Amino acid sequence: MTATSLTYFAIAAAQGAFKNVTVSERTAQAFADGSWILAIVYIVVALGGLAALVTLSGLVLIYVERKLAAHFQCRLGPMRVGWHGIFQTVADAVKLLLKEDVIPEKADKAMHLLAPFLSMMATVMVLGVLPYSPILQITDINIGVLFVTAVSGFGVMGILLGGWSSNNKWSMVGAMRAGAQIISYEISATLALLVVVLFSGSLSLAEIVQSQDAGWWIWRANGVGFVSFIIFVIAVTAEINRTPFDIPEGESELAAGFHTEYSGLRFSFFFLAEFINMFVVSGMTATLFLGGWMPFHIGAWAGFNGFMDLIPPVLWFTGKTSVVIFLIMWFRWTFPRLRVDQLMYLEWKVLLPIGFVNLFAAAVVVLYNLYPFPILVP
Amino acid sequence: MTVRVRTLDELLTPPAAGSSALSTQEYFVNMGPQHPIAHGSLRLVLRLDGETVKEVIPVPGFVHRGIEKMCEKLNPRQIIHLTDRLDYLSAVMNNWGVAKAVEKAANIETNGRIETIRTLMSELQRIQSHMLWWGVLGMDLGAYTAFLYAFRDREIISELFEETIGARLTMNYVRPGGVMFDILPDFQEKVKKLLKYLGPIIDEYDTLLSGNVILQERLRNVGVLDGKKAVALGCTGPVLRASGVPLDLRKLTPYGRYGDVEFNVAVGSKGDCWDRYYTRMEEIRQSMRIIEQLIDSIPEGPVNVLRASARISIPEGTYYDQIETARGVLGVMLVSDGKSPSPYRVHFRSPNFNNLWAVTALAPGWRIADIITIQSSLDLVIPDIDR
Amino acid sequence: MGRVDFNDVKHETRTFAGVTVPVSVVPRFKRQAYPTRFLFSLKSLVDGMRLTFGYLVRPSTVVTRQYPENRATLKFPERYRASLKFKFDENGYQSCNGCGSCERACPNGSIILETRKGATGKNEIERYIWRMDSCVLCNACVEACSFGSLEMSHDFENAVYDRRLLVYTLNRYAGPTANVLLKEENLEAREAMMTKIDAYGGQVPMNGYALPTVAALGTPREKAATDGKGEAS
Amino acid sequence: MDAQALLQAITGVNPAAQERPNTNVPAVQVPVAGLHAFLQVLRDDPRFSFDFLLDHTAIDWMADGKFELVYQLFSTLHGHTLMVGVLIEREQPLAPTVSDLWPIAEWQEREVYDLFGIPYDDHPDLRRLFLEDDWTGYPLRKDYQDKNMLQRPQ
Repeated sequence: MTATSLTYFAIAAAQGAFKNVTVSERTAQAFADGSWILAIVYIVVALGGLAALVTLSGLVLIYVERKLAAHFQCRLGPMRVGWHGIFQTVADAVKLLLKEDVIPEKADKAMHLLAPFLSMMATVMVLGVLPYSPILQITDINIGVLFVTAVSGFGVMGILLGGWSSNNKWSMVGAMRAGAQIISYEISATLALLVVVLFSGSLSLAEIVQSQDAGWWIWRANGVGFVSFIIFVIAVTAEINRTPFDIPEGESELAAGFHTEYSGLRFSFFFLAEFINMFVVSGMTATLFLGGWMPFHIGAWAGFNGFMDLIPPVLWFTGKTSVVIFLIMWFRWTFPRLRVDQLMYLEWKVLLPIGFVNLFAAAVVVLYNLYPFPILVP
Repeated sequence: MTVRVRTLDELLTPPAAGSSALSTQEYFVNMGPQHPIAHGSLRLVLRLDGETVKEVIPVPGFVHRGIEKMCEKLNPRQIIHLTDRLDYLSAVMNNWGVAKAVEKAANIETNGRIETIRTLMSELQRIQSHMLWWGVLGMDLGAYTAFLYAFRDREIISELFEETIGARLTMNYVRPGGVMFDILPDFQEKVKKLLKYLGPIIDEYDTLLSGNVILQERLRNVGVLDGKKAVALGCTGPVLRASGVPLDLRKLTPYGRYGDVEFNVAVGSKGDCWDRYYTRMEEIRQSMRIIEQLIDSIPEGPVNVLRASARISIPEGTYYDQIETARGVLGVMLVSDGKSPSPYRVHFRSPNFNNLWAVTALAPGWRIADIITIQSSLDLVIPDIDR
Repeated sequence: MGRVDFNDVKHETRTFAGVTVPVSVVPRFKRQAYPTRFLFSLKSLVDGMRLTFGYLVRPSTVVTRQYPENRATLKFPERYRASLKFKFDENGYQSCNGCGSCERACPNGSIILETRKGATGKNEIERYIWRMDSCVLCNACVEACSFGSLEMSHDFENAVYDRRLLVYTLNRYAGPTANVLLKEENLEAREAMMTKIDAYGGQVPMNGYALPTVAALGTPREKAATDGKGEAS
Repeated sequence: MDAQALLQAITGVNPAAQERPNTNVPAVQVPVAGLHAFLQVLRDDPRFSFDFLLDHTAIDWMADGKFELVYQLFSTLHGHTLMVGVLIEREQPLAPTVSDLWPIAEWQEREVYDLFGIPYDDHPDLRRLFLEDDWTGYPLRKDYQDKNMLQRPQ
């Protein structure tokens, strides 16, 4: 980092530049100012940025997953395409694009074609509300948390549809498992998320981030935040169907689960959706519990906080998201898979009660302002 | 005469939907022959009610090569190479099984060095086989890392075989009257190094999988096979021993050097998947114990008491001999008419063929995912079923 | 210490089938109160994660061997069996006299010998055909050969695009053994005894069918052996 | 019980049982009539208690026009083994099933049916095992011919 940018961020921090300005706000402002061209540029940049984010994070995550998996397992992983196989995912993507797109004869063709896009769409929509930095957010909905829950829950439609329309028993079983699993774990995830909503007093993601100015919720709430963090990570791992909760596609049980009958491009959509999903839920975890783009602040230690502000918010967000992604990958390459009834047991008999108790505790914490660095009532 | 020959199609008529509005229709699903759990080509036809398994119909035969028929045209030396292809993970033990049967039938006396080398190689192979099983069980249950750790460590034993025998899997090592190659001068040293390495590694396996609460819950009380039933179903090897029946031919009718060494037979107490799992883990440790005792006491002598061109003639009669492989009792029945150099009929009592049918008794009532667990815990090698 | 104590292997002696058998009863699950069980469960998960993390941060534990990049440094054990080869002495003479013991020892008919009467009236090898497509590399032929004419080589990269190309002629010339040849002092007379068979020096098509680049073989014995198999393409 | 005593006890139970020569295990030869009852005695009589059917297979004695069924029995109580041989006619063969005595016999008998074509009376599920349902011929019979069989030099 050069000295100039250091100074820039120092000044920006001093001037309170960490105030949220979303892309949609800028667009609206441009409209109001009558500069149509600027408004269109903003829209195009936003759309292009999303598309780039989907593609890039997909490619990078798949590569990272393969490399990490390899090194967890004493292997090297991809080494051939490019330096240390860095272009392996690109090569694979090209291969998938060129592969024949097989639709089973007895499948419901329209639904079969639609399912991967539904799955992908639900994921991409969440990307639009995630605050990557104070100035990098497509739009901030005042019910952002609710939106994310609703839309990501919609992703299961794609999986159900894909499994059902394939007209394959394995796909069907996988899809049904996915439906049961995702809907169940949504409850725990929402309960954990409500804790943060209680703390920050807002449903808007940008405001939730702003509320962690004096400390992230994971450590600032006397353990309550940490418990809900754990619950949230477990629940979202289940929601995105990753080991140890990958029973909808458990490859040794159901061949490939709901996407058994998919090939080529359409398979790659499911595949990509899984990885974007991972990015989304990690981003959400980071936003809710790890302060999103908010640098590491401790209460009112102005000097320390100012020093932390020198690191740009985007890096904070990326770093925190990466940590959660690493955690989820680490789970996958260590644990065996749960059985379907154990999965339900874990949700309904373990996570859910803990989640309720935790929510109650959070309410107490909020009510009596029991933070290590109490929020100063203005 | 009440013989009624059926076909598979007759069994697979789809059941009618239940009469009540809430009852669901049962359905058939083919698990295999091309399925990750098949570990080769085994077809399991499942009758399912939702996720619950009602019935399992194993349909073997996809790797049937007619080995018994082939043996009728080969001389005893040539038969050995076919036994590599029965249970390919216990190749040395299978070789030894036939060699031992031939030696008994033709009254061939071997010496201490031969028997020690055979015992050592068998135990190495048993460890290797159980390691592979451990990794595959991990993979079947979704822990892919275990699979690669197992292969990493198995490689060391494979390399030992490669150096001594020249092949890694289908070794064709034990011959009637001896073994094909003598051990290399640095063999003992390498085996000792291997044992030193394996001790902590097996503990590491315990940390990674055995101790893992998910795995424990997947295996605990799943697919309980009690001792009486296991005997009635003809199970042998770790499957039977996990049910608490200590049938181990190494103790029962000691052959090779097993009579001279101290080791325990690992047994389970309940006969569920966990017992089958941990019986094998314990067997690895016991095999290491056997190797430890034998590795420094290899007597001198020739490694084959017969010349390579010597004709082995089996006198007329019916001979049955058995050996404990990594998966159970391999019985070899040789029938000779005393005229031709090749036996009149050869039959292999393969451990996997007899262990397979336990799945029909164990699986009903469990979920699809438990079939995976049960199958993995039975540790089947498909070519040995089909022969 | 989780739910299962792995050191808790009970050593007993049991009588089974009239034999006293020392047994090790494998450990099973202990009864634990719910909170203890919960904590130990979490600990077991963390233990596993610590183990895998240990491997992640130690790149020295990587065991991958990058074939084919490491072709130059590949080492094979002396006894490694990958393909069958003829042994030739320093003059390029073979020691095989066509006795046929390898052919009889071969369990699946992968060796086909064509012999002829040589100039000295002895049997000598004309063609030594090795069918790699059916060979299982069991070493029986090498063992059976009393003259040490055969060996297993380390050439393991034998993949071809046509199965018929897996049939090899191992000898380089049709003719007598080194012993017979070396008795003959005259080099030209020696040469006269040998028929170079370059055409069959490498791969030959199976079953006598010609390939675009390889001439038809068609030995009568081979034809008889594979009659009615319909390998034509 | 050692081999000699075992064989004596068996001839006491079934006078038609003869000791089978040229084997390395205790072996008897019995007629097919009353085979099921005889095997049931072997299983249930506490002196024998052969509770483990290790193996069951057949031999095709084509020259004699006979099939021989071979049962390998083992007792987990006494630890003795016994080979029981039964000759049946090669033309129109029929054998009694023992799958009600030892459940594993169900599949071992299916294998014999599949490869030898010996049908079993009262067998609960007599099907082809390895080969397809519409396979013609029984491969382990000595007269089975297949054009893909290797003609190798003897």
